[in-house]
Amino acid sequence: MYRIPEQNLDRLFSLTAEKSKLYIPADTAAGTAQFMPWKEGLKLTDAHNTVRSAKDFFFPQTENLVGFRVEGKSIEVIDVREETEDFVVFGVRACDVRSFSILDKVFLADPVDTYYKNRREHGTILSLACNMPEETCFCGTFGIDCAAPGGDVQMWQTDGWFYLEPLTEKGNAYIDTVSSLLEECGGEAAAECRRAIDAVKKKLPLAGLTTEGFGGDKMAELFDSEKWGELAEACLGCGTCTFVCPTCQCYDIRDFNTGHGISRFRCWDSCMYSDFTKMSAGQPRLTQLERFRQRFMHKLVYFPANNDGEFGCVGCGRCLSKCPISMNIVKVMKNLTEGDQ
Amino acid sequence: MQRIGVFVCHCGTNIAGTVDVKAVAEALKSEPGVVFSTEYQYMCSEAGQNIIKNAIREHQLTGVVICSCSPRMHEATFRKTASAAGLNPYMVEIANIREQVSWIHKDMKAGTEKAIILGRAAIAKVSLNAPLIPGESPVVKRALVIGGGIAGIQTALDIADAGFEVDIVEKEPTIGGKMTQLDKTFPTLDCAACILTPKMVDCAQNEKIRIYSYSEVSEVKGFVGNFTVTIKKKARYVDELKCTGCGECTEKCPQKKVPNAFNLGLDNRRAIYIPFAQAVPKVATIDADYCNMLKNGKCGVCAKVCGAGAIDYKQKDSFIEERYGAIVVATGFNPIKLDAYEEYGYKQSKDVITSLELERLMNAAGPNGGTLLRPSDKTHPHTIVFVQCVGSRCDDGKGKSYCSKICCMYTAKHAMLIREKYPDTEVYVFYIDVRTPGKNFDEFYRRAVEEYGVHYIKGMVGKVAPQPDGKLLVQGSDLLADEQLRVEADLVVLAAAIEPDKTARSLGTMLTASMDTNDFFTEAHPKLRPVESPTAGIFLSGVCQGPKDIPETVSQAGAAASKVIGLLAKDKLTCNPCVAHSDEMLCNGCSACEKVCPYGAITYSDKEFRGPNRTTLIRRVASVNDAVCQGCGACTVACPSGAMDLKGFSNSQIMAEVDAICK
Amino acid sequence: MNNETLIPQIVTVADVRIDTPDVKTFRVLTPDGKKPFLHKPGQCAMLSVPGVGEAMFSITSSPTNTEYMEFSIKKCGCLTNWLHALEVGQQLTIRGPYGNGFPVDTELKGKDLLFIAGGIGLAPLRSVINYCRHYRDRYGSIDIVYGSRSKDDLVDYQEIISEWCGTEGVNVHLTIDREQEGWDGHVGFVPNYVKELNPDVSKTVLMCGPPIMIKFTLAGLKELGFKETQVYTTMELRMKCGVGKCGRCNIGNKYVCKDGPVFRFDQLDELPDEY
Amino acid sequence: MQEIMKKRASELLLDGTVSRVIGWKAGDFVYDITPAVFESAEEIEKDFVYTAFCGANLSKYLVKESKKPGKTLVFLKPCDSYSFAQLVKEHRVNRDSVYAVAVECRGKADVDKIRDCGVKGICGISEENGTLTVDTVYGDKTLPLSEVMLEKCASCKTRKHAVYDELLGEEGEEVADCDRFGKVRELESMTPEERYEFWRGELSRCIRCNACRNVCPACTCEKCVFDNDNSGIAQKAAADSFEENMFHIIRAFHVAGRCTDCGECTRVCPQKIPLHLLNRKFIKDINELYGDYQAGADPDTRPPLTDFRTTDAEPSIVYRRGEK
Amino acid sequence: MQVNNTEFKPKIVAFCCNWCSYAGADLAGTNRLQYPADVKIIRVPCSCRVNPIFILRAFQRGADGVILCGCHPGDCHYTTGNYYARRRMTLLFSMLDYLGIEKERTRVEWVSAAEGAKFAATMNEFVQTVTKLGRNRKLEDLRCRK
Repeated sequence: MYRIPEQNLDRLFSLTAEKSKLYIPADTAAGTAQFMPWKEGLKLTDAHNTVRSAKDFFFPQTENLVGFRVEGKSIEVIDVREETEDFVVFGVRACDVRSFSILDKVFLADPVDTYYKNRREHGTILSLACNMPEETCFCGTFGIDCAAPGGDVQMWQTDGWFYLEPLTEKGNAYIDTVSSLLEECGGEAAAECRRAIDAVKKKLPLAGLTTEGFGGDKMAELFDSEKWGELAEACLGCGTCTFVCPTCQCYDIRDFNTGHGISRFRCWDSCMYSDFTKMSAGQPRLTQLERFRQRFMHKLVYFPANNDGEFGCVGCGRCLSKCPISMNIVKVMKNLTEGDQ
Repeated sequence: MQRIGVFVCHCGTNIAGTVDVKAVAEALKSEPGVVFSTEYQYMCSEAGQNIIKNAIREHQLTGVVICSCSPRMHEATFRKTASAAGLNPYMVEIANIREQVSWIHKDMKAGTEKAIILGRAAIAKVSLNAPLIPGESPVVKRALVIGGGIAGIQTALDIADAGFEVDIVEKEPTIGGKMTQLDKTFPTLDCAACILTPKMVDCAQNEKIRIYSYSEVSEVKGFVGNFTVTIKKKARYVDELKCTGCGECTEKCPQKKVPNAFNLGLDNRRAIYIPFAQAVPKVATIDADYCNMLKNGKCGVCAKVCGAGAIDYKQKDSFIEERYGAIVVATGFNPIKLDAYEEYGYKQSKDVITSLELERLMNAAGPNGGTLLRPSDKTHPHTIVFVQCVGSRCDDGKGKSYCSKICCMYTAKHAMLIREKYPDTEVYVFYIDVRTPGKNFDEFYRRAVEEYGVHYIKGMVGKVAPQPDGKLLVQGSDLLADEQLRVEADLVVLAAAIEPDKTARSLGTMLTASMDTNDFFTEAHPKLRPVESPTAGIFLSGVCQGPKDIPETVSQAGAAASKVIGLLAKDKLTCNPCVAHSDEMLCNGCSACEKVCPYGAITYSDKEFRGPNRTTLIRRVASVNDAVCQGCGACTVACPSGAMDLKGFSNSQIMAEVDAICK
Repeated sequence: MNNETLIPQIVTVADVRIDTPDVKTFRVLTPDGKKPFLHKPGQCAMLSVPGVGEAMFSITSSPTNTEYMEFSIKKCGCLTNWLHALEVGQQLTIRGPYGNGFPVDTELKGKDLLFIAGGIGLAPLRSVINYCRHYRDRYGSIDIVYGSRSKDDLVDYQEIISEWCGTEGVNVHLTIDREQEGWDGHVGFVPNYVKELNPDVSKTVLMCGPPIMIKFTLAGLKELGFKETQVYTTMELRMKCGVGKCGRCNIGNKYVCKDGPVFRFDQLDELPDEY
Repeated sequence: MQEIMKKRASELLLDGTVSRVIGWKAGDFVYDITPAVFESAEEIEKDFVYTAFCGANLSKYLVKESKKPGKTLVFLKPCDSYSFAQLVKEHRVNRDSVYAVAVECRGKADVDKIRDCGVKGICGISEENGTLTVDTVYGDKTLPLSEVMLEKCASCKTRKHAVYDELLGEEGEEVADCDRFGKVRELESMTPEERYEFWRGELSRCIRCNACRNVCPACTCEKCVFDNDNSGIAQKAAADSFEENMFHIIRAFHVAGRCTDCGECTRVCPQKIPLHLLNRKFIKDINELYGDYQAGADPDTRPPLTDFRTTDAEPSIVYRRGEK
Repeated sequence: MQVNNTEFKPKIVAFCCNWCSYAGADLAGTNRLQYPADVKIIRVPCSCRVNPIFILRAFQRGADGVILCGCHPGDCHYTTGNYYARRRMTLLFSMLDYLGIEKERTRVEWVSAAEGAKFAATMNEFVQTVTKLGRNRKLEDLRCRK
């Protein structure tokens, strides 16, 4: 365990940024928090969490996959991939840290997505325990402990100090690069902080939410539930939940004619969009009901079915606070299991 | 994937002088879709056209780009060329490298570069062209003239003369319109009835002309060449076929206190009436508002005296549906109501009258048998004041902003006639300007001033105050003398502005013919197509299009007729294939396109669509009538969903051109 | 850098064959004249024209064909329209192979096979049929029931007549929807024809065709005593990545591009009814 | 108010006047209210709410619901009623199958603004006489409603409804001192560089989730041009700043003259982009150049972009702007 | 971005209505009135055919200026087209200005078929204005940059 006083945070940032790119959650002009590349003077946000999740670091909203040069009948393939620089992300919450392992299960499964892998290998995650979780937080439901957030280095902020505990090799390597600013210490303060957080966690309104009734074995009964209609009724079919979600990873591959070539890029897509599965021959998910159901079934049933029971949600609560119509996974879970209790 | 041929024209040295045509042809060869590219001295020459035709056949071209002069010059030529070689003519695009390149740029390098870019844009466009086939629609060989005034009469006679059938719909019991109420006409002072009534009779006797009098248009459907019109024949309670127009009934009718509309209420007529002696058709009409029999079932005198048995109290409005190829609007005008002009005392004094009322007072068939007497006490007026521009050129909101055009001349006419007939009468004319642009018009006005001693005073009348002694105190200013004037007049005549007939607005809506804010019909082009409405198949005749005098009206009527004849002479109309088209799957039914269409080419209907899970959805969708659409594209931009697109200039085509140019 | 599955390779169209009014078969080769990659019968590949689109197509040539790869493609959208207009020599991009393919070396081995296809549905089966013909001794009898709207709409008609019909132990049963001049074969819909043929219930069925045909044929087969575990089909859904990541082709927890496109009907039964 | 509405909705459902009711449904945290369709008095009794957090404009749901058999009751706040009227005007909603109930509104609260006041872990909120009492995981707090209102309510233009079949509560007045163009004017008075920086700062946060579009009662296209691959301008996640600009400019242009300024776009934006400033710019320009126009205010007038005067200002008026 | 030392040549897209302005451009050509080759004309039936999308598209693809020419108000071949175009473009330009994009990059000019000289003068002036502004960076799509 290491520690650094809060007032030295800027020096930590500055030293980190000397070695690699550093991102910290900071406030935008509109007061929303967002990961930004650190530069002199940028301050860590007071907000609990960022609007966009940290998945952007490994799975950005758009990225070029490949280029083509077309001339007459012939085509030339241009590999546009570049080696990623090392980067450090400071202050990732436990929920987002867990989301990386969920994304790993998709992108690192055979065949490996090299774009993702490349970024993943170059990123070091410094997580930060949640001293003041929001009412929308329910990471505990999925067995995530926001008092021990994980990542390459996990951190606690308490009594004017940041406590750092490296968990991985990358974490140790990071600690080495900034060791000049750190002092070694015992784990008592962090343990005290963890206890305090544990006490808060119990008070959270969603503390009692469980995954009972969901999982890979509940496919048929949940799929056929009559409640989907009512739940999906008001859904606007926008992609807000998907795009703020740290685990949503559906994407689209599109071609863009730049005038001097074709750029093939991928971009986030949303299963909530009406054209997501539309093809010239037909549309398997005809109404918003099917699309809405797909998203939640995927997180609560299909994903666990394929991944040893691990759910595709990390309880970050972003969809709870951002859905334009306040429909979200918690309401879905409660509603679907309403009769069971 | 198209197979595109590129043909670069040298135009002698016109193009080749500043553009390296060989380099252009070579550069365009490698554009996507191009399978053939060549250049030649004169592409428009027969030899040049043969090169194109041969290439189309040899290389199975599906699109042709010609880099040459302006498409305004030879687009039609090259389309015909393509057509002759079996290629759809709309698969031809022109890159204008003469007017837009060689003639304006001196630098060979820059010119060549630009020519290549323009060629590329044309190739990009033609790659997205689709073969277009102009539609055809049949023409119903019958015209409808709405309004039976001098404009309508003249139009109908000219159309009938060319051998086409024509119907006149007139809302009054007789045709003839405003001109029947006039006494003499300027600048020749010949009697209006003498020149008009023969034409009315011609109409009645012409077997190609059908007159629907006392009738109105109640519905119009269809489009150019193919209108279906519903005409409402108002009940006149007299069988037109039986009535001989003997007039017996109009003399025996006990209801004598009906204001005579023909004389503008200056005298009375009976409840059953024939408007005037030369009415066409000369058929009696019962005024249901006054007829005792119709109001309370007591009377029946006319039926008793009618030898022909033509009276039918049970007659109802009837509706006739008829098909027409063309419609002429000749709805004419009315003087505006002067109630708002309190300062002129029109409502307060019977001796303040309008010019049209003066026409009746002076007319031999008028209330006083042609003797000019004051309406109030039937005495001879010795001082008469004319006030010009009452409600014309007026920005105060009470009147009209435009010039009514005819008032200057008819006032000069009135003044002159009065001075001639009653030399002891002093005549004053208050005017803003005297406008006399017309053949013999200024001479006419000068005669009024110089020969007849009419007092023309530049200035406006501030107030007309009725005096206890029956005189009218006219207060006005003389701007030239810069003094206030007070004239004690016996009669004041107001030159009321004229406005389009009240029926025009609703008719315009029915015809989807556009109108200006004053309810005058708009012409398709103010200079070049003055007698056509922008709505195809609708033509304009007379004052409904804007104020004009009789000679102008008659010439416009003739012009409208010739346009109608030109249309009816065709068996089929070929439609411009570059028209808008609505994709029903994308259409929201919001009506934005309909609102901006100047031709009324867009209609909406509820259609059934397949919804999810075997449901049926009913959606309101737009459709474009190819025969009516002129292809301006206003709708395509009004449409937010992109459902409206324009064939030949589609969104994707224009964007492809943009892309090619900006590349 | 690692080999990335989303980066395609180039192939050149070496031959275009017109099969039916709306189906063409494209033969593709790498620029140096080779077959682009090895595949199993029933697998697919992503073909694309850069700037126009990319889509998944069944590889219709047999894996036993070592010279080239073929795709039979029906004209039905933007990309396929474009493909139908192209000329020999045009280059395309290809990536794959994707999907599981038919279990030709395991579950199907030694079985009597009944192929049922409708319309363009023959395309994915063609590769299996030719594979089985090539390794004729590994399988029992082969019956092929193939139907289309009309004679002209029968894909690969020439190959069926000249090669399949001549292979020993292969019985071809053709049918068209409506009577047609110059057709003396069977007339009627595929499901009914299957019932008429009354195949032995020991056969293993491989089926592909329009959804309506699959639905009724399956019902018919069940009536005849077939079990769902005996019937295989191959599916088509919208795909983008081809590797089970982009998230659009899943039915329940299965990705058609990765876990499919070949499914046994008992497997499909366990999945939500969303295809 | 809520009880009156529940009673009336139940009555109308029971007597068969309406077949369904579009209203707001309670959530878990008081503020997370969801629009919902209620089909029985029991459902109304159980879940219907009308509180300071019922900001959602329900009119857009009528595009779908009004096509169902029977009448649909919809509760409309004053601003919502304009959206409704505009939808009727554009034939998107069948007026005859809607029973519009106007409800009074004194402004709705924005939970994000409450959070911006430093409130964390909200468990419950109660409102009394314009004061909100917030119960949080970390203790209670009180806030005046007026300080945490949604942007659209803070700049409310009118508390009077455009159209309705029945009114519950009291009809309000136009807000005389509403200065909804204040921020637009402020931007206009900046230099182009400042404006550019401002908008890049705002729009660069856009994640193209389409929430603004999908919630917008003017964006009811069967298929949006941005979703239509054949339109040539289809785009999903914005690839760069151009696409962000393009999407927002074209969207604002497509709703220009039709936008009733209901403020939903700004309310739902997860990134708090002040999208209403784009729409209000168009509204302000239209008012200044072509005469005051309020979309949805009356059924007959032509929307400004499908209308013209021969005396309209030339585009060069923009060119001259800023020249003193 | 490579450094380009040669003189900046703007890309200008001119949308011209078929009936007046395109004819005016032809007349400019017939009279040999010079204007820079940077101007490329796209023929449209009427100024009201020009969708704001086209204008943004041009900027996306690297245009530095876009000008729309139509018949003088009142002279539209289709009677009312340019009146709609006038409103649309006024509002669009105002919005672009509001977003901080140089308003001088966009223009509407009414050019009749007889005004060849005006056409050439307008283009000369517009090219000059845009050249002064330099390259359009605020509304370009970086992907389209060469």
